[in-house]
Amino acid sequence: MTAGLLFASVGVILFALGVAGVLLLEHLLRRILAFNIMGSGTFLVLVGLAQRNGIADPVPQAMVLTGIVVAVAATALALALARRLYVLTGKLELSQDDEA
Amino acid sequence: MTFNELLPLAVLASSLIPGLLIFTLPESWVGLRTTLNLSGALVKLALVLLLIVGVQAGESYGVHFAVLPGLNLAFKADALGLLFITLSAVLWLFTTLYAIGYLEGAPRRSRFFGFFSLCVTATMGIAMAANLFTFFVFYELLTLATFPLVVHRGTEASIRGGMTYLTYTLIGGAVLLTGIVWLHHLLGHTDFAHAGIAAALGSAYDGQLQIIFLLLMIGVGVKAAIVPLHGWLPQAMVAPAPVSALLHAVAVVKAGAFGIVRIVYEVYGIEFAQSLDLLLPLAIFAAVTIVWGSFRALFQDDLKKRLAYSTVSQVSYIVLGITLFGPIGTVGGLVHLVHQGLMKVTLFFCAGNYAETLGIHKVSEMNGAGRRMPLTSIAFTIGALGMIGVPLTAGAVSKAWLIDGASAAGMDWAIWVLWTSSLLNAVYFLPILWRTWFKPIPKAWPAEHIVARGWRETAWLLLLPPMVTAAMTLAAGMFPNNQISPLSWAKLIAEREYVHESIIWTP
Amino acid sequence: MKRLLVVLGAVCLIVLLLGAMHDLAPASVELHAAVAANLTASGVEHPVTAVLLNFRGYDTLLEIAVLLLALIVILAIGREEASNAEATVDVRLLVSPVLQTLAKLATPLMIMVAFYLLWAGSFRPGGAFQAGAVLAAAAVLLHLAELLPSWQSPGARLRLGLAGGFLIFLAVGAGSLMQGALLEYPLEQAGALILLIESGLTISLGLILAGLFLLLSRDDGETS
Amino acid sequence: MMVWLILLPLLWASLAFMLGPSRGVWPAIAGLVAQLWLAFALAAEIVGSGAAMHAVGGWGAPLGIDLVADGLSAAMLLLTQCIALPLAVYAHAYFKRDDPARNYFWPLVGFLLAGLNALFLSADLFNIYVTLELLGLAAVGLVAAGGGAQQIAAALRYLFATLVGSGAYLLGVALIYGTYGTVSTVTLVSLIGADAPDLVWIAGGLMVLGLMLKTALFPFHFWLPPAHGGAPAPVSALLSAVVVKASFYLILRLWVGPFSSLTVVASLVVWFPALLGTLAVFWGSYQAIRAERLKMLIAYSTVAQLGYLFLIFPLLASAGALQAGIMQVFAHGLAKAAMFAAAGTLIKATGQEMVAGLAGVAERLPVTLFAFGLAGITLMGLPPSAGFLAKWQLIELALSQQQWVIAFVVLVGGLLAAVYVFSVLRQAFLLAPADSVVTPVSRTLEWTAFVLAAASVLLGLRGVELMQLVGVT
Repeated sequence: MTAGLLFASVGVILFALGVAGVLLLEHLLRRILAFNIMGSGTFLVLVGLAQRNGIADPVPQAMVLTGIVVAVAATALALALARRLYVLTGKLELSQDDEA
Repeated sequence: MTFNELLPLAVLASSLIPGLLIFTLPESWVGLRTTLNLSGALVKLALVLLLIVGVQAGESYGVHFAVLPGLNLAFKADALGLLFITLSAVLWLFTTLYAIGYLEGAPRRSRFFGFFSLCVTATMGIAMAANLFTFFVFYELLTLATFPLVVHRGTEASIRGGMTYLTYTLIGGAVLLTGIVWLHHLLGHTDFAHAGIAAALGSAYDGQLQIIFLLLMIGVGVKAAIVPLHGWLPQAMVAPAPVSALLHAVAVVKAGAFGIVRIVYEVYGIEFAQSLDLLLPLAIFAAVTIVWGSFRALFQDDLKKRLAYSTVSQVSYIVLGITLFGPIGTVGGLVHLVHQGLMKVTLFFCAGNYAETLGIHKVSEMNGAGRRMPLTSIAFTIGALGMIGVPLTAGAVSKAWLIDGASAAGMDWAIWVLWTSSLLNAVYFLPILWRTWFKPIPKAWPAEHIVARGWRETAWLLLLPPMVTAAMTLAAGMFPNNQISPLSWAKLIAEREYVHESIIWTP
Repeated sequence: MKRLLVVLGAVCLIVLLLGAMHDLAPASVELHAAVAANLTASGVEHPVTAVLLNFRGYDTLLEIAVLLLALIVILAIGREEASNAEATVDVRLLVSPVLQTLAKLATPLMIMVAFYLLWAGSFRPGGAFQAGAVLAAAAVLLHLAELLPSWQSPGARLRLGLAGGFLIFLAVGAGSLMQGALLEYPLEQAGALILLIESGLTISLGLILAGLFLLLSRDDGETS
Repeated sequence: MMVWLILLPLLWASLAFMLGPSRGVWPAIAGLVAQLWLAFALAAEIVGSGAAMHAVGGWGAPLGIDLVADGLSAAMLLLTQCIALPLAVYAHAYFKRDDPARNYFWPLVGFLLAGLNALFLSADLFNIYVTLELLGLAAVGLVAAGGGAQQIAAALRYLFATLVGSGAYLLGVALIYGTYGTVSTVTLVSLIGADAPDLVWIAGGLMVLGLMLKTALFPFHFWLPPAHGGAPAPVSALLSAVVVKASFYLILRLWVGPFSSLTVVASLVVWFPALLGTLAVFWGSYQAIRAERLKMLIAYSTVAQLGYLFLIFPLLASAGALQAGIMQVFAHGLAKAAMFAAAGTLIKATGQEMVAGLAGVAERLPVTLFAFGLAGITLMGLPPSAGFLAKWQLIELALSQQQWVIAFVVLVGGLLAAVYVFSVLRQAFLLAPADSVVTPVSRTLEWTAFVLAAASVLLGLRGVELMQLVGVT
């Protein structure tokens, strides 16, 4: 297994963990962290899989940079919403009853 | 765009444009609203007259627009369509006059007359549709435009009636659409043509065509109130009297009956329909409806409900006439399309007069009404006698042709159906007449709204329309062979539909 | 039930993907070769910067838009009125003077590093993002040392600073579109234009990233 | 020309931001007028001379990013601008001067539209990811802006859904890039064959599932009703009318584009979206019928109506399916925008959020109710309306391919729509209770909704040009 493929494999596991976390966790901060883990996993796959033969490829690297910035923006937004929810309700969870 | 293309559109526009304008008018602008209403009705009548003259001279009027590739919105004004157009245009004028009188001072009149005009526009579209697609567009438009009229009073009861109406018609519409799309898929078009278009498919498709026919008949049968699809009609009588007139005589049930005529004659072709064994089942349903409607009418004390069941029965006369394979039955059915409209509109006008003037809603309250309101009661009597089929009324003419048609087609059972129905008609109408004319006047009317002044027993706008339509009922009965009578026109249509048969006119 | 389904799905995904990623044939398109071949025409020497600001510069334009958007959303959901003065506890006493002095010393250094990173971006790892991030870090440091207050609602000049970098980028894009294609730089000006964009972005990105923090740390006045 | 459709909203969005809180309506409306003109001009050009292509930076795929405007994308652009302009006028009249949702409304809308337009034009899978995020974050921001706890909670739920959705999409893109070394959809069409490695299948599945989550297709619809039902009316209108369609458009694009050789091979796969679509039609309608709050009813109706879009996937073998899909997108887009706008006016005027509180509005707010009714006609698929044409096309296609089930779903779905539309209208036609108060509302609110509703109906009288446009590849 090349280094690139190893990165990609780890990325896949991180992605799955992250998705499960976003779906299952209650606490908003944990969900936001899980989203970041999910994102990191994706970036690892993007960089690792493309460079599995050991040749450096600047295109996925640039894509990951873009993706990181987007993830930062999304994280900031999520944090702002979570904080706002905390200010308004004193809770850092989404209640289940208003889902239906 | 040539004149012959423009004229059908102008007929549509003559009620559409006034209708849309009326929606925008403030409630208090009575004068302008009335002007728009009446000028629209008169212009339409003039345009229809132009069409009649043209069609008799052999001109053809038509226009079409592509809606989607391979799908056209197409109009034509042919002899059959004109029969319906003329009926609706004439009755629209009188119904409008009547409605103006009926709703004087009532709230929400702009909305009422707006939708009223839309209804007539939809009816014109149904009459002039040149393919099933166009027919369906206006058929559903009619449903939508009548709903606000049925629920016009805004009470819980009227809303319930409106919802029942919608439930029936929308489900019927969905079934109809299925049939139409299926047919369109098989044929690639649904254009109406003399002697039909379905026969071109070849015998491999006979099974599918039979199913499609069933779907189409359920679809239009709802509006034509064929048993067991008639449940909405007695419910919808909660609407104001002019709307009932519109539902029962001018637009809705007629649209259903007209749809059956179009589908049998110009989609399937009467001869092809006969060869697929489609006519007999339809005739049986019509017969059941005729008897069942008359039978139910017997037990209704509410005057408008009794009239509603009478409509259920009478509209199926038209259907029965069509299914009697042969030109004579056809003439009987078509002419009844017009005659039933004239008679039933008269009866509903009169029922509205009784209710508006004296507060009479029930048959049991009608004692002596003839002496208080003689003119209305004369009109009512003419309408009722016509329904029974007493000679010298329009009803007698239709019945004679229907019975002859039945015997010419060798369907003697249909004659019995017609006689039974006439007998039942007499049983539920004659007691009303007897009460009206021969029972003493009660001490007080249920609720007297309008006080008689001299010969004017009620508001003149309420009185005039039933008298005119009653007179027309008599005229159609007394001079059936006049050149402009409905009968002559029905004969002209029958001649064009039975292309393979030499026609011998007996009666 | 839900838990079981999600875990099961995640495990399936891992197994499927790991299985499928093995012995994959080499990619049929080799973009790194294309990047190398066109590097001289891109106006910069570093391949990642070339991809970010030239070959796929359009991605970057939209990405800055996303970042600016996030800032605007944070402004939009927050309260506009000033915080309740009484509710804030004076925490200045809690911050050690050592930290404050260090922060004061570090800030000029960090600004210098930012400029170096910006300049270095054209031929080695670096560029506007890294530079902006360092600038933002300086602001956060100052804020934590209580030398820079949190933001309430940005004034006109600050808004210009926040959106300026993006607008310069957009203007270059619009200008190039009128000349030919979106973000197609003329060969001889490519380097200069990219530097212009990067400089503008450094300032704006620094401000935006700092803003994300400083806006979030503002007092909503409703916490008990 | 097409690039300006992306740059213009970005420009007026940042301009509006710089002008300060609650400013920027005029740049926005001027920009939107220009965009509408551009969209029409683009459509006309494409009908005249075929699909247009723009290589960003002059590089061309696969090194650079290509923008492609074919019939499908031009139609979506046209719809978006057609809905956005009236809604912008509506929003201007809707927000009160001190409404906190108004402060950053224009910048957010600008970025939202830029994201939409960029998405419709992009022919690059990774670039599409960025546009998806731009779109998603702007939409979340609009839902949350100035709102209370419920709105914030709805926005958070929406945010997590959209992030997971685009995350799955991005993983798919990563796998595709790893396999083929390119993300250009044009290049990929020829690279992905029926013998594609398993990884590509998984990638396709991830991308489609992620996008389904963003489209709120049943059972991924859980986030939509609170978000669309809770946002201010102009926002609900914009989100329901176009934003959810963007991810549908992408699924369609991928399905008939890069993944076409896969979807042809796997004949059972086509039934998956159709099955979910069917369930969406029934479940969404059922919930809409049960809903007591007016905006919730409309939001659930969106869930149901989105279901129709997914019924076309088993029918894509004939060209007409795409046309039917786009007709439904137009019908629902225009009608739903009108309906949310009308509902916003009704709620504003009566102060009642419940369907039961609407008694008497037929008399007091006839124009608004008329708009609601016309939009309802389109949703029910009754003639004459764009919804009817879509329904006609779908049924005919289903019959011609012997897919009876689909025809049945479409017909029953229309009847179910009638149940919930008329549950509102029946209430509106009741006589007003004596104590009901209707505050006067601006005419702009009434007539913008009416214009949108009328457009959804009038399109039903003339769909030829649109179909011609969609046919351009």
